[in-house]
Amino acid sequence: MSAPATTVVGTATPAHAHPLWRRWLFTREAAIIALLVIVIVYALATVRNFGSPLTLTYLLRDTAPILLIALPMTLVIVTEEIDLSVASILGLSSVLTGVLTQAGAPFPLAALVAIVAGAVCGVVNGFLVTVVGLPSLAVTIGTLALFRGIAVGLLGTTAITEFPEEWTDLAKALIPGTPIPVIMIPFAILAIVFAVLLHFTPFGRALYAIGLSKEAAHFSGIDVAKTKFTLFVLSGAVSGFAGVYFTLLYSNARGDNATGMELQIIAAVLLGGVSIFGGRGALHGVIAGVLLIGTLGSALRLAGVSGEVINIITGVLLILSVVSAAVLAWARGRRIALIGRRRLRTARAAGSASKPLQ
Amino acid sequence: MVVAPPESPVPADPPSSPASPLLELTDVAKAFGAVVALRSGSLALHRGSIHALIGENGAGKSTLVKIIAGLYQRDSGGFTLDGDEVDFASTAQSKAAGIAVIYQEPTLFPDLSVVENIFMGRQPTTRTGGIDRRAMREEAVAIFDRLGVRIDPDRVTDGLSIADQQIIEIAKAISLDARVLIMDEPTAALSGVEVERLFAVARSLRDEGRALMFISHRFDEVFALCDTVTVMRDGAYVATTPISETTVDALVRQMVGRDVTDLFPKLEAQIGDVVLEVEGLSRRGVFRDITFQLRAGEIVGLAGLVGAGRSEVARAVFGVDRYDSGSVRLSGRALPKGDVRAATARGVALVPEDRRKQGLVLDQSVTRNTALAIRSRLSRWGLLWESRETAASREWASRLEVKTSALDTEVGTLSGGNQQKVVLGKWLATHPSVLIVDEPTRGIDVGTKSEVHRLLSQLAQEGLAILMISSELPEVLGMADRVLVMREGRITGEFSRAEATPENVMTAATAEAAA
Amino acid sequence: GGGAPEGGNGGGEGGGEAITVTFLPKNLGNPYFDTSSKGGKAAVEAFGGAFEEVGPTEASPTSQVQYIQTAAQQGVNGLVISANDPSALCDALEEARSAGTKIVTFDSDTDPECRDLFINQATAEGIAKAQVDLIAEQIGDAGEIAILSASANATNQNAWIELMKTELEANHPDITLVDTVYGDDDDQKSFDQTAALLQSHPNLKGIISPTTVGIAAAARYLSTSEFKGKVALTGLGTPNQMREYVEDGTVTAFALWNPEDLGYLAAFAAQALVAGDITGEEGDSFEAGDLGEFEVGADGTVLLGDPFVFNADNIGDFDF
Amino acid sequence: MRILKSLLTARETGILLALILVIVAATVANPSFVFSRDGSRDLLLTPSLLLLVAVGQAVVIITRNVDLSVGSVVGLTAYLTGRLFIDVPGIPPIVVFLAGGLLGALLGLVNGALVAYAKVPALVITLGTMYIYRGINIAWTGSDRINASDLPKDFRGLGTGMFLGLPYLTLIAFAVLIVAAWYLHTRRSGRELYAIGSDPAAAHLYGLPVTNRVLMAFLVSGALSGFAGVLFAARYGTVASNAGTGWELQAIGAAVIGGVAMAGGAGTVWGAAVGAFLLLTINRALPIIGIDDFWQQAVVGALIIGAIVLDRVLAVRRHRKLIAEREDHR
Ligand SMILES: Nc1ncnc2c1ncn2[C@@H]1O[C@H](COP(=O)(O)OP(=O)(O)OP(=O)(O)O)[C@@H](O)[C@H]1O
Ligand SMILES: Nc1ncnc2c1ncn2[C@@H]1O[C@H](COP(=O)(O)OP(=O)(O)OP(=O)(O)O)[C@@H](O)[C@H]1O
Ligand SMILES: [Mg+2]
Ligand SMILES: [Mg+2]
Repeated sequence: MSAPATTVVGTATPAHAHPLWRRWLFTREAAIIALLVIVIVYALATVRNFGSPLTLTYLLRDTAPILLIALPMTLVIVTEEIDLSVASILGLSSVLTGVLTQAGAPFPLAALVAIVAGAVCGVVNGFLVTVVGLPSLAVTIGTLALFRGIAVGLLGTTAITEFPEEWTDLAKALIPGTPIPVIMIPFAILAIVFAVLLHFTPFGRALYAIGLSKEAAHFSGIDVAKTKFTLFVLSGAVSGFAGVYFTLLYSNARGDNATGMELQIIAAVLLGGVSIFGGRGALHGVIAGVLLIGTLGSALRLAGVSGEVINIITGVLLILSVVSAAVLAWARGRRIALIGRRRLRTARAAGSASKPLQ
Repeated sequence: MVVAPPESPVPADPPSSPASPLLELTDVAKAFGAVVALRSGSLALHRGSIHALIGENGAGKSTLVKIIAGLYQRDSGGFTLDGDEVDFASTAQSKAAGIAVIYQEPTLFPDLSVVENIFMGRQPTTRTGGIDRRAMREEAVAIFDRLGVRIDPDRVTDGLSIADQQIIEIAKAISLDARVLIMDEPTAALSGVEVERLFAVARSLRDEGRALMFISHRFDEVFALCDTVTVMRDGAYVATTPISETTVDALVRQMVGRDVTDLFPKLEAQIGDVVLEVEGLSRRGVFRDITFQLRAGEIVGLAGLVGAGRSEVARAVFGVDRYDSGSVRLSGRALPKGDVRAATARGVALVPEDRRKQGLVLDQSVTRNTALAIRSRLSRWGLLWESRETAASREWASRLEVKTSALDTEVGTLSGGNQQKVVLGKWLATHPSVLIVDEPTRGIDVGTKSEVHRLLSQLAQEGLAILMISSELPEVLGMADRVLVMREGRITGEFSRAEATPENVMTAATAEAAA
Repeated sequence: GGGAPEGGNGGGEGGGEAITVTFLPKNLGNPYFDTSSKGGKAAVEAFGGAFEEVGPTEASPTSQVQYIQTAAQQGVNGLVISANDPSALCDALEEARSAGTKIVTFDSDTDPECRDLFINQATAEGIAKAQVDLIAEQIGDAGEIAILSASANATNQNAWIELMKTELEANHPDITLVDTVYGDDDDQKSFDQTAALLQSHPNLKGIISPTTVGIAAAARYLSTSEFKGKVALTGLGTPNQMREYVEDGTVTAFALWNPEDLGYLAAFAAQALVAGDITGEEGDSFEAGDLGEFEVGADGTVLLGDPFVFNADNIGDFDF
Repeated sequence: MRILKSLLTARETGILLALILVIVAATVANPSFVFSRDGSRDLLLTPSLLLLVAVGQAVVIITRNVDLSVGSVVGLTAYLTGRLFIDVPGIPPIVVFLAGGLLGALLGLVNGALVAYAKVPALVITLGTMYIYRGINIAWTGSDRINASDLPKDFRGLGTGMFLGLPYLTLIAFAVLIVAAWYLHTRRSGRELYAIGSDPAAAHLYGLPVTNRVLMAFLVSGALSGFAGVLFAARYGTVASNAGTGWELQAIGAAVIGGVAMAGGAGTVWGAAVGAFLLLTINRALPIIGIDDFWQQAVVGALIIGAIVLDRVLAVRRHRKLIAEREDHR
């Protein structure tokens, strides 16, 4: 491969060094999507009952909370922050939905309050991170315990299981004529909103810039604190919504709902190609990452392989994905260094040819 | 100092010394990624001598130092210590070989005490192998006494002034008891008394037969302390001369490499109305009572020593930093405090001093970087399409003659000069009426430098008001219609183009009595 | 298990395919359920079906849902489940039923409309009375007692606790129930809860722990504490876990049914449902291998029998 | 005088006072919280296991890393302990201790190697290994469990027994704590851990062996967790596949509450130890003071947040003071 010549930019300078298909195909996202397709095809061929529409229904239904929360989580990680408290917010929202419903509040009101409470949790996180200036890892480890603690404290280990039937049915309903649960409609809307936000708006550009260089972003007129604050609130609100859905899906409001889900979400987001160092990643990769873990779990359970193997595979995939990213970055560095060395040689050749001071 | 035509021809090859040098670098090269920092550096340090290394910003001095320290590994060239070829894989190895280095930027552990910072990694131990804290403390105190400074050895280094941090760096190097002591701009943040103390210590070390190297941008210091001087330019060795056989003029010529006047194609511009008014701007501990005006078509130079607080003023005006009191007005209307967005929208632009950290998102493409500050303007109905960013980027990259193979090349892989052009393009794309440039030509090659100068001149002619911060006196004198001088956070002088002589400006920038 | 004849009922439907039965306990790694699954496996082998056991590692209803769904997807013929929550599992179970799976609950029931049959280890009244009688006898029918339960919304435990309260009020006026704490069927938590109980109630005379995990953890704590022999402990436990503490005098007597029989019966009930021999109506009756014939009672419930009391004299005869 | 002053102003002292306050409050509400044989024993015994894990976690956090896999390591080694006693009848407990520590160290080494060599953030790596180790544990344990009767009596005695009025477990934990504190305070390599966490780039510039030290920190964390796993078996007697679940957050919480900064470079293992005691003592004290123990986790969360906010406020104040001092000097 010969590097194209470096020239003064003019109308002939290409906008991109590589053609579109290469830019799309040789990416982490494409690799994850390919892996997902391979897993699906393999499972269809070898796992009994995997092809039934029920599989798709259950898969989408159960992974919906992860899919939903992965959207704002992607944005948060792109700005080089993290939110470990999402599953606790989900739990708290679930408990609030239950407690309010039990106290006789109309369900839509209960749900709304729960979502607002999620957003308020996000405000707490955002405040501590952006105004007080604490690292989000430490903050959200604290609020992970705090929000979960409030949820468990409110309800103990009892559960509230009585919800209006029309709502629980709605949560489990399918889009008529398809095996796709209706929760995929709000998810699709949110996914589009988040994808547009991240990839096609000035706000999205700001997120990547913050993730790669906070300082340069600040110097470019990006309000780093405000942007991050917004993201934490979004993350809280979406987690609150996921909590309402979770409650309806399992007709069950408990303090310990979705315990540990934050790690599944983060694992899926990182697997989908988002860099933990911020500034890199795309939403289609993340969605593929969530579905990949979900599909693997579903196929393995159907094949009678027990849950622990799914854990092991998730862990291995996660580590492989970050280590491979590190190796790729190292290789890229080597390639760039080669360019530098070549430049060095030409520079020295030129330098010895014309000594300016003679 | 006076910029004058050359007096004597300059030797182009390293001199062959009678006594064999203690440390010698020959034709060393180093590239960072795609950026070539050092093309061919050569240097010979002798026992019992203090050797000056000078060169413009970005000439590669610090890179050379870091290669000696073992922090970077050279790509090619020779490196001998006491006649033996060496290859340091880490700074631990160079330390073990008796080389102490004071880096340009202080590098301390903020959470650890002053004493621990000095001895980290080689603390004195008791017989049982435990750290001998008492011995360590006593030794630190002894070094501080020798340097004549008073710093609480038990406090953490977090929050120390740059000067105190620099003194700890010096103490660290002295405590090593090394054969070779390299100092990269150790005096940049020190006061006159502190500098004298440091020099006294340096001379005594020299008299003990050690080899010292001293990097500084201040010629008076070079002439006061050193016995030999090596000049570098654009990553390459230029000349080595005994200090007694050279003059400031000769050194400047060697550093710049061509007639100084060629560099500054100052065009006559029509000076218009006041655009920017800064009044009584203060920020505790950084700058105080800064007042100046900027007119359309005018280039105002802001001179001063490193650390005078010029960048901080620029950042406060632009809104990157907050300030405590004072006001900034643009075309008569107040500019809100600490709001970069508003400043940009109103037509202020800042090309920051550190382009790699502040100016650019290195891992992003030329396109993304050029469009970053105008991303909202490029969007339609809130949506931003890549094609519009590409068009804007192509326009500015071609106007500024950026050299790259494609517009989606990551800027981190461009050369320093091209990176600087991208930063300029990014801010010119906002169509500013006030442009603040902070060290616009730091670390870029001579050709690109004059391109930048020509561009700034043209922009002024088109009616832009330009505030140019620069540590290079010739650049300030050559380009500015008016020169402001800062020292220790205050404006200590203002000169018209006619009044501004190197002597005037240097006096305002350094004089102790002027306070 | 025994060699109960398969008879002709296996081939009644399904056209020769072996009946598949999946056991879904509250959680894995619980010796009580290990034993019930052992019985279930023996029964399924006896009638020539395919046995499988799946389950979450932590006892929570939401994690059980996934396993119910998988069973439905696999088209399992019979699902035998001990429910972590009476209503949270209902929807999933309904879906499984509409996919053709027969649902048998055992040990801990769901709402009756969500399953076909419930295999009751003993009547709730019988269990409650047995434990109250044991503790009354051990503490001389007077003093403070406390209950260490599983999770706060475990159906069966809660029902028992209610009945125990009624029984105490009615027949043991001098015994006061001062506290009910929850160990969540987690060994470590139950252990720590015991410690907390003893400390918060210095006058405590006895503890009832109607869960095998709880009673074993409590016994372990008591056996090394100053309260050993001073605070009585009884409840529901397995002989293997409790043997040591009965022998060292920490515990005098405790109760349980035979979980192996429970699993065995549940498996046969599932088989009878799948084969179409019964529908779960009151009055239906079916053959359960070695255990003989059982009849379906009210609310689709099948009763295994009365709880059995273990003490130093008889504990040596059991191994589960 | 100097020592007294630094002792009084130390971050650890504050948290110690909080601990004493909790104990006093609980004892006033119910004297047997301290003044009974079981009360005083449990006061010391319950936090001892967490203390070990928290000390290891503190060492890792001091280097500006984090180890999320400790809970899984505890689970694995606890089960290993049981298996060894079952499969190798008559095995001396000391061998089991060594095996547990060794397995833990090995698992820690895997973490450390991935973090130090692949230069991937510890959060991601240990999140991955947390899943993997737990998965291996469940796969190995299945629905099996170790029962108290599987373990030799004298081994279990370690979990509850006393020596000179102090539980063995506490003695072991304190011994480890003292060694760790001594090491971090007086050994060069110990101080280097602080330097690395304080500023990794500067550590590189100093030529400190960053890779080795990070590797070592993870190894220590793994080994201590392994050790805690063995003691878990001794204390609780029953080991199922979920042993140690959630301990990672408790250990991090203990360290953070005790003043170990997540940003590295600051804090002591003493602080982490007091943090561990505070966490679990609050846990036991809440019901006695009359607060439902369901609120325990919320209290933990509030404590963590309070601790990091406090640290931040103190740092900002110190910074302001220093700048003001400098201003005066001018
Ligand atoms: N780590 C790095 N990566 C990329 N480029 C670098 C790096 N370090 C230095 N450079 C580039 O190498 C060139 C030489 O830098 P160097 O710091 O050696 O200059 P210098 O002579 O010390 O300048 P100054 O007087 O400003 O300290 C500059 O163009 C700089 O931008
Ligand atoms: N990290 C810091 N901590 C304390 N004081 C600082 C720090 N950085 C800068 N200062 C102070 O701020 C003032 C201005 O520093 P700075 O070096 O940026 O000035 P400058 O005139 O822009 O110099 P340069 O030529 O490098 O651009 C100095 O008095 C310096 O001591
Ligand atoms: Mg330099
Ligand atoms: Mg500056």
